[in-house]
Amino acid sequence: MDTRVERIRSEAKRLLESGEVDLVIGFRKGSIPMVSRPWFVRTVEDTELLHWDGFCSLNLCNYLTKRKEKVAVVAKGCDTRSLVGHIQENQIQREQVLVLGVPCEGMLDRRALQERAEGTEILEVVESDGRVEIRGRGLERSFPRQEVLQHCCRICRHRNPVLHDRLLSAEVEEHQVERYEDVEEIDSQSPEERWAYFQNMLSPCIRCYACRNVCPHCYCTECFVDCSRPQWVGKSLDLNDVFTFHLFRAFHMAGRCTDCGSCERACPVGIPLRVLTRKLEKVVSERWGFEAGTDLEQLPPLATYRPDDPQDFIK
Amino acid sequence: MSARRVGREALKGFITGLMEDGRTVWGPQEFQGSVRFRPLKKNGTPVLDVPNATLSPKEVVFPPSEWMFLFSTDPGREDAFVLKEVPQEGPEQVILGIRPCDARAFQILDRVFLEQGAHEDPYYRSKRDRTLLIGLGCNTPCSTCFCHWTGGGPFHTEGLDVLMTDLGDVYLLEPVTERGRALLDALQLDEAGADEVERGKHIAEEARASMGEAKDPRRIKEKDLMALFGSPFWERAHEACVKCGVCTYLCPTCSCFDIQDEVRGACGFRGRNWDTCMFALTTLHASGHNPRPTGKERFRQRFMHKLKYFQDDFGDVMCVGCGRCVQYCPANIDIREIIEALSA
Amino acid sequence: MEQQNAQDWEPKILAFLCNWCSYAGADLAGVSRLQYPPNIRIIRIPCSGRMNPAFIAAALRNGVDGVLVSGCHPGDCHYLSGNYFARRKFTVFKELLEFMGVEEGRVHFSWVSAAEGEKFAQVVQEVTEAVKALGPARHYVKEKIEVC
Amino acid sequence: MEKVGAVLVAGGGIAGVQAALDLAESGYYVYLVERNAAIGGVMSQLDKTFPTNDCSMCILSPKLVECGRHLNVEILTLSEVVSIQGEEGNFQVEVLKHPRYVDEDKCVACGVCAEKCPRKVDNPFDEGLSKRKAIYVLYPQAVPLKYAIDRDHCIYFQKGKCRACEKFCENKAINFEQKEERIRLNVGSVILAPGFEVFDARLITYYGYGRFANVVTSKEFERILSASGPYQGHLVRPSDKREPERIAWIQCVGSRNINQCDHSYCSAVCCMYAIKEAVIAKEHSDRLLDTAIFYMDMRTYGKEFEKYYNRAKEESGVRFIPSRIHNVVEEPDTRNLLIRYTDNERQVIEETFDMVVLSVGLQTPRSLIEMAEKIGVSLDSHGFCSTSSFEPVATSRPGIYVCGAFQGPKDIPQSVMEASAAASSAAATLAEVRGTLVREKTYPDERNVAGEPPRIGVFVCNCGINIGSVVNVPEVAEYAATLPNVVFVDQNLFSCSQDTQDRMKAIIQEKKLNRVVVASCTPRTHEPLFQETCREAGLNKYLFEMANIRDQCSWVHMNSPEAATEKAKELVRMAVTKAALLEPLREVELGLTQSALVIGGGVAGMTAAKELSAQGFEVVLVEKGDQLGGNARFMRHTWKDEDIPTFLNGLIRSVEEDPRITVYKNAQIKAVDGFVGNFKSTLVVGDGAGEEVTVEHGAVIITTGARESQPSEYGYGEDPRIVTMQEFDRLAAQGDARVKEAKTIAFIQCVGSREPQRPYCSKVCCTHTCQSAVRLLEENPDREVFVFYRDIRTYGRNEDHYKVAREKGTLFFRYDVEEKPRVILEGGGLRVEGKDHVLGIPVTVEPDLIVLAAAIEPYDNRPLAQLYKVPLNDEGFFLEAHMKLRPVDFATDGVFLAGLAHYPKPLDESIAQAKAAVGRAVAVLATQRLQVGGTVAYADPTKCTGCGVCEMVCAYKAVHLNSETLTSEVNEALCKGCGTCVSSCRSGALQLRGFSDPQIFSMIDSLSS
Repeated sequence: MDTRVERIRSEAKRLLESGEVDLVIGFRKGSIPMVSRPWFVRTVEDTELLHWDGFCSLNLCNYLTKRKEKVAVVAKGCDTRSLVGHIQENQIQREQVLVLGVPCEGMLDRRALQERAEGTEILEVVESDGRVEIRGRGLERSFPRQEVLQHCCRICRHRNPVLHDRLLSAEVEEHQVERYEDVEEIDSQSPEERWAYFQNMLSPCIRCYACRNVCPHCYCTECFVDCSRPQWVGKSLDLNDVFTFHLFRAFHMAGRCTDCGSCERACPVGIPLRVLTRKLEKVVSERWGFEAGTDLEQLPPLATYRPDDPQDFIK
Repeated sequence: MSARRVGREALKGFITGLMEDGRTVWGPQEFQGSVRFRPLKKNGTPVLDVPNATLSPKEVVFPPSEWMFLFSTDPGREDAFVLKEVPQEGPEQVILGIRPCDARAFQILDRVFLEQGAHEDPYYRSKRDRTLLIGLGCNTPCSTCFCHWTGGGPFHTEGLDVLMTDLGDVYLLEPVTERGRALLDALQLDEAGADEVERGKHIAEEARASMGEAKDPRRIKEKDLMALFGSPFWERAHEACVKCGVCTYLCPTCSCFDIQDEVRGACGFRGRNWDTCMFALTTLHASGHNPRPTGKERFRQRFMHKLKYFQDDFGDVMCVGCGRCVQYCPANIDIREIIEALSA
Repeated sequence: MEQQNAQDWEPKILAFLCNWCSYAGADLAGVSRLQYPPNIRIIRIPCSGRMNPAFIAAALRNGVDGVLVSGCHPGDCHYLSGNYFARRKFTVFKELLEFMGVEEGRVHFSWVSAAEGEKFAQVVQEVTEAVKALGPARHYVKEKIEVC
Repeated sequence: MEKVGAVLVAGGGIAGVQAALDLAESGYYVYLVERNAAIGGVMSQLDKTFPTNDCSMCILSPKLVECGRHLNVEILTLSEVVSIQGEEGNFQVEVLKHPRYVDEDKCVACGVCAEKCPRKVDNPFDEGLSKRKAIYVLYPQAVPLKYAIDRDHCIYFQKGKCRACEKFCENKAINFEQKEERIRLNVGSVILAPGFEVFDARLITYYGYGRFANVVTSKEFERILSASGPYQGHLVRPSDKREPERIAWIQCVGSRNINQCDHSYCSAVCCMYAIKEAVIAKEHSDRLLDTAIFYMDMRTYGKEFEKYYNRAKEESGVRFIPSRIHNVVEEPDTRNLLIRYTDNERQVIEETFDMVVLSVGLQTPRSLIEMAEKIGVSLDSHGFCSTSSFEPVATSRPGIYVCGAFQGPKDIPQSVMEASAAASSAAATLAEVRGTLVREKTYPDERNVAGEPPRIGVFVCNCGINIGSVVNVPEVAEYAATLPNVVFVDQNLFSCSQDTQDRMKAIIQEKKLNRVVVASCTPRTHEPLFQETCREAGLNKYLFEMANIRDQCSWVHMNSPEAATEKAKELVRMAVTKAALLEPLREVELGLTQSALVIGGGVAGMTAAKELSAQGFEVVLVEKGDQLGGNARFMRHTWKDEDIPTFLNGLIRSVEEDPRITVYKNAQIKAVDGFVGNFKSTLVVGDGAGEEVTVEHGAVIITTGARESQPSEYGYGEDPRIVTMQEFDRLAAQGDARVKEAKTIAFIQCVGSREPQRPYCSKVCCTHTCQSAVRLLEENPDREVFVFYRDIRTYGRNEDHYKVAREKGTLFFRYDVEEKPRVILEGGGLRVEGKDHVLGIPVTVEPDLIVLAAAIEPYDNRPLAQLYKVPLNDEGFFLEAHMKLRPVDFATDGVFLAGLAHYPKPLDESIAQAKAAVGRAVAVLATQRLQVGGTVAYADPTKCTGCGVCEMVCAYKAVHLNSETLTSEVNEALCKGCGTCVSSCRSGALQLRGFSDPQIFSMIDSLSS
């Protein structure tokens, strides 16, 4: 068994037994292949189901918002960055949460794997030694892990937890990868092309709000699209309103999104939403040298300013 | 002999035939990153060799957004603020490649929208009446499929007008209803051979056999409503749920909607949009009170409605075992586990 | 025919001006009788810091062809720092809006002080010309509803 | 004699305006006497102000408007004080009021008169660089905004016919029959704030001013830079309106010069304004503008000045050339100007400039000197009002106070400070009659409109012909009548005239209007007037909205009347739409604790406490040490050679004996709760655990001082003969042999100041050194005194000390920061090695005593800053609300500062600042109740997610996260209504009353329909 799984279980056990925390949030194996499920552990028995594999991608920080009890959370690099945001935005107190940091080698892309199965349903995935093997009825294929990582993981620069109380395995090497190739490509297009691109991209949206609800940073009691006084965004599938929803969802993420990829994974109709949030990530980094969730002391970029901020666009 | 056959290569011609008389033919198609039922273009082909579409063809008869009335707000007009119905007529249509589970779901929707005595829904009625369902049996059901738990099966014909079976080189077409038979007759298709009908039966049996043991959600009907409602089970069951709308929007049986007015300039419309019990806003009262204040109540509502209230009212669960909610839930909430837990 | 219409067409531009500098600058343009194109409509807000980017989106969706937001020069904010925060918001919002396909030149920002009547008139002139060059708003406009 | 609760302020510049506002706010009736047709003074002519580069008019104009509108400020324009009889507490002032020839009550400043006036006159406001008409307003934002006739140039007065203005004035406001009036005013006190004039540069003939078109004064250059100036802010030179490429500034024109102008003093402001003008000129210029400043010493001694100077040098590339220019030669063809100077290598260099700006000094006008004599106020040898360091705003005549440049050359913040100080002093003498003459307005009860559907009345104004001649007003009115919720529409000739206001009031009542829209001019000037009318009609004043169809339609689209009319309709529609959503807003009245807390027991703190007590308020004075006195305990003489110990002992005694003052020594602030008017501060008194005392107070004045730093160079600490300034003073006072017997003394300036770690000038050292040098030489003329310096900064009248020090034989050696003098300890002797910058030769001095001018540095002010939520600057000094116009206020209401905690300064300035802080604090304390609310933000707790971004962006600490509920709360008393928190709130929990999202969205929506 993966030593990380053992470490997670034994830490969880110890923390619960000692009463250091009331709750441990981690993952258990999902009920279907290539999925894991958030697992809320309050008893020592339940620690046995704690699990870790290449499908633990859901951002568990999502479950920390406004918790009252003392809680330990299993967290990858991206989860801890969201946690930094959560602490800054008073959604949880630092003292209240004990971070079981898991250096992350990247999570696997379920859709990419399914595509490689060419129509056959994947019933089992085995990870070993930097390779991933998929199995199904009459199917048995294997790939280098790197090839089937989620996009957000392939371009991740913070695989190690930025904040942790325990580190459950050795830190992994960080890569200074190019993050914005697709963003730049869109940037290079004409407004017409860009408009068409996004209209097309957003046209399948059914406004199920999975992107919003799985995002740890979307914790508003009332989302602007749900606001009825004033109701300035229509609620139908009128593409203009859909566009407006995604425009402002991304705007609200400026300087906050940690590119954990939850939104994109959750989207049932496969919209590549992260291109919007990463565009803004690029803006805040280039303009103000800011990177979300990497420094507890640094104020979010829209909650601070420098008198000499760049303003070339202002007449 | 009533069964007909269409060679795989002749599918296009078959569809063209369906389109005659101005009929709209809906079929599963690639739509960005998903498979959705969309009207087929002339010479277009549906994607029939993938498992079920991401969204059920529920959207053909119950669109995510539809306008019901129009009105003017121009005080200078005599008919200012008078609601005018949006005309509901439209062409005859066929849903080609609907899976048996989704077809069964239409029957559930019918109960909600049509079989409520005086409260028939004209918008649904209009579309439903002019829609024929040509279903495609499921040769290899997925591991997430559990239609057999809910009274259906991979080749179940309830709700279909025609059942289509993929025999490899040939599609077998068997009429289920009179309308289906008439449609096939009109198209003057080749009759299927007895061996082909036999092969079809065999595939159906194999498919059914591959699905494993069924749990029976009907046992939940026997349970005490208040006991289920008050069960401590919900406390933990909902914890992982993020309360998004994926499960309900993808569900072929969910039928909640929200009515909204929207004004642009001096004109406006009253329309309805899909809604979901997962959203707090759905039950938020104007007073600010919300009878389902937390995720737990909303989560419970969804499953109690599907598995208990609907069964109590209509005899059946409001679930056809298509497995979409299981497959697409971001947090791996699995309705099958809920069924097991509630029926235990 | 269309050519004809295009020539007759006059853009509709909405401006949000902060009360203390830019609105005063617009007043000074008036007092000084500086002539500028009549396409602009002004909404007064207390401070550019009040500017919610949603107002820009709402204007464009409603068919406004161009938007101008103007406040006090950096350091001159009547409320000390409202314009600094506004500048950050505008930076992000403008980048995103244009990334998503709204043409550059639909939405403009300026700093105009209470003493810069001339600059205000000039900014309006520039904005009007820029919007005219783009033609009527097409992309982000909500479809009209017709009731017979 | 009975005291009178009114004060006369002579002079309507920034100092006079500030004094008037402070007094009116604290319960006195004020007559503001101004000799021009409008208030505003010199500041209204300036372009930008240093060191923040704020637009001068932008920051000034709100104060002018406030003054113009204040119920208890009566502005007398075109007026001058002739005589003052009586005594402190009860003066009779005779004021001569010149005729305006325009009835102020009737003039609505529509401007038709000036348009029709055929006579063009040099515009003195633009320093003669532009023209105006013989009937004029001083400047567009003038207060009062009323036209006046310039009798000397009016054709009618000169030739007996014309009267065009009268003919075209719709309001019949012109009155050629007006006569001079003599008014007698009975006041308790008088404040003189008459200002200054600039030196007449013609007198220095060798610079060619008046002969060479492109030699201008700095004041003219301000107008050239100004966007509302003669060239609309385009930087061009007068001769050919060409953009200059090279501009030179010549400093000390009419200052530090006894040859040509008999002005030995330094004008104190020219170095900074020249730098500012150079920097701004560069910003104005499209091309690479070359700017050179020729100076003797750069005197950037004020707060943030040195950094400004450095930025100008390093970032803007302004050249600074230490050279006194002997003459300017004009090249006849090009009208360029030739300047010759010697550089560092003593090479003679010739440079040609397109323009030369003369940095002219400040002086007291002759007329003022005569007036001073008439009213019995004595002046010093330079013609400035003479005051004592201990009473820096008191003139020689009791009850008459002074502020601004009449007291001595100074910049705006110092003038504003003194203005508040003078107001405070005047108020102190009249404390018992506070509130006796002020007027208070009463209003009918507000009608409750809750639940009523909107009933909107729209009043469309013609503004004479200002609107009506372009916009089709009847058409607009007809259109307005078709809009939803509009129940009444009317057209007015002049909406703002008194009779229309009366009619509007009647209509509001008669038609039961519950919302009012006026389509006329700008809300910035007229909204308060119409709101007042609403109030008088029993309507909440926030149920009012304006559409600006003059400044935004008729005046700017004169050639397209149809488009202007169309636009006017849309603006009216937008206003009506918003009006329907207006809600009555509540202004809450809060009670307040009428006492103050003063933190810091130095001279500033004690002065503040005494002054507060004199004004009748209880004070708690907190000192962290075990005795009062602060730095003054180590000082001997003021710069005017007054004896400090005697003054200090008297002050300490009077503080300790004052029944209204409670002194806590060994005490510190531990916790602070509350806000303006209602603070609750917890003190810990005594050592160790200490005793806790809770003080309730309405205002707080922070005077925590600063200290002399410990030098880390020049061998300090290695030899007892190397001492700091403060140590030198103490040794001298004690008669220590090190001083007494020293034959050769070396002073080294800027020790730790103007260095990267302390990039500011410590302000007091140069004067102190010069003064010490004079004393040392007076004691023993055989002594040798050497001063190693970077720039001698004996600003203002302190220049006298520098002059005398040189005359008595002190030798001054200028050094470069890259090439500092070195102190060498060798064989028991001291040696200072430096370089004579002028001669370029090495200098070696072997002194018996070395005095280091150690920098003044702040204490660690961070804890206090956090407690009272006030900011510090980069160096750790407290940062005031606005460096120019709010020098003793913090952005946080109710918190004020004075003394060295603000910045290094001499004793008299500390005292003035302390009095100023009291003046400002009393404006708060004297009001019985605080009016707060109205246009403020509010938070909806059901929507708030507690992310705290609102708290992070609020500059006023008005929003805070309740730690219990984790939702935001807005403190209406602190909120200024900017709405930054509102637009930063993602969840829509925050809204701004009067500018809410629904209201603004509705306007946007209405534009498209």
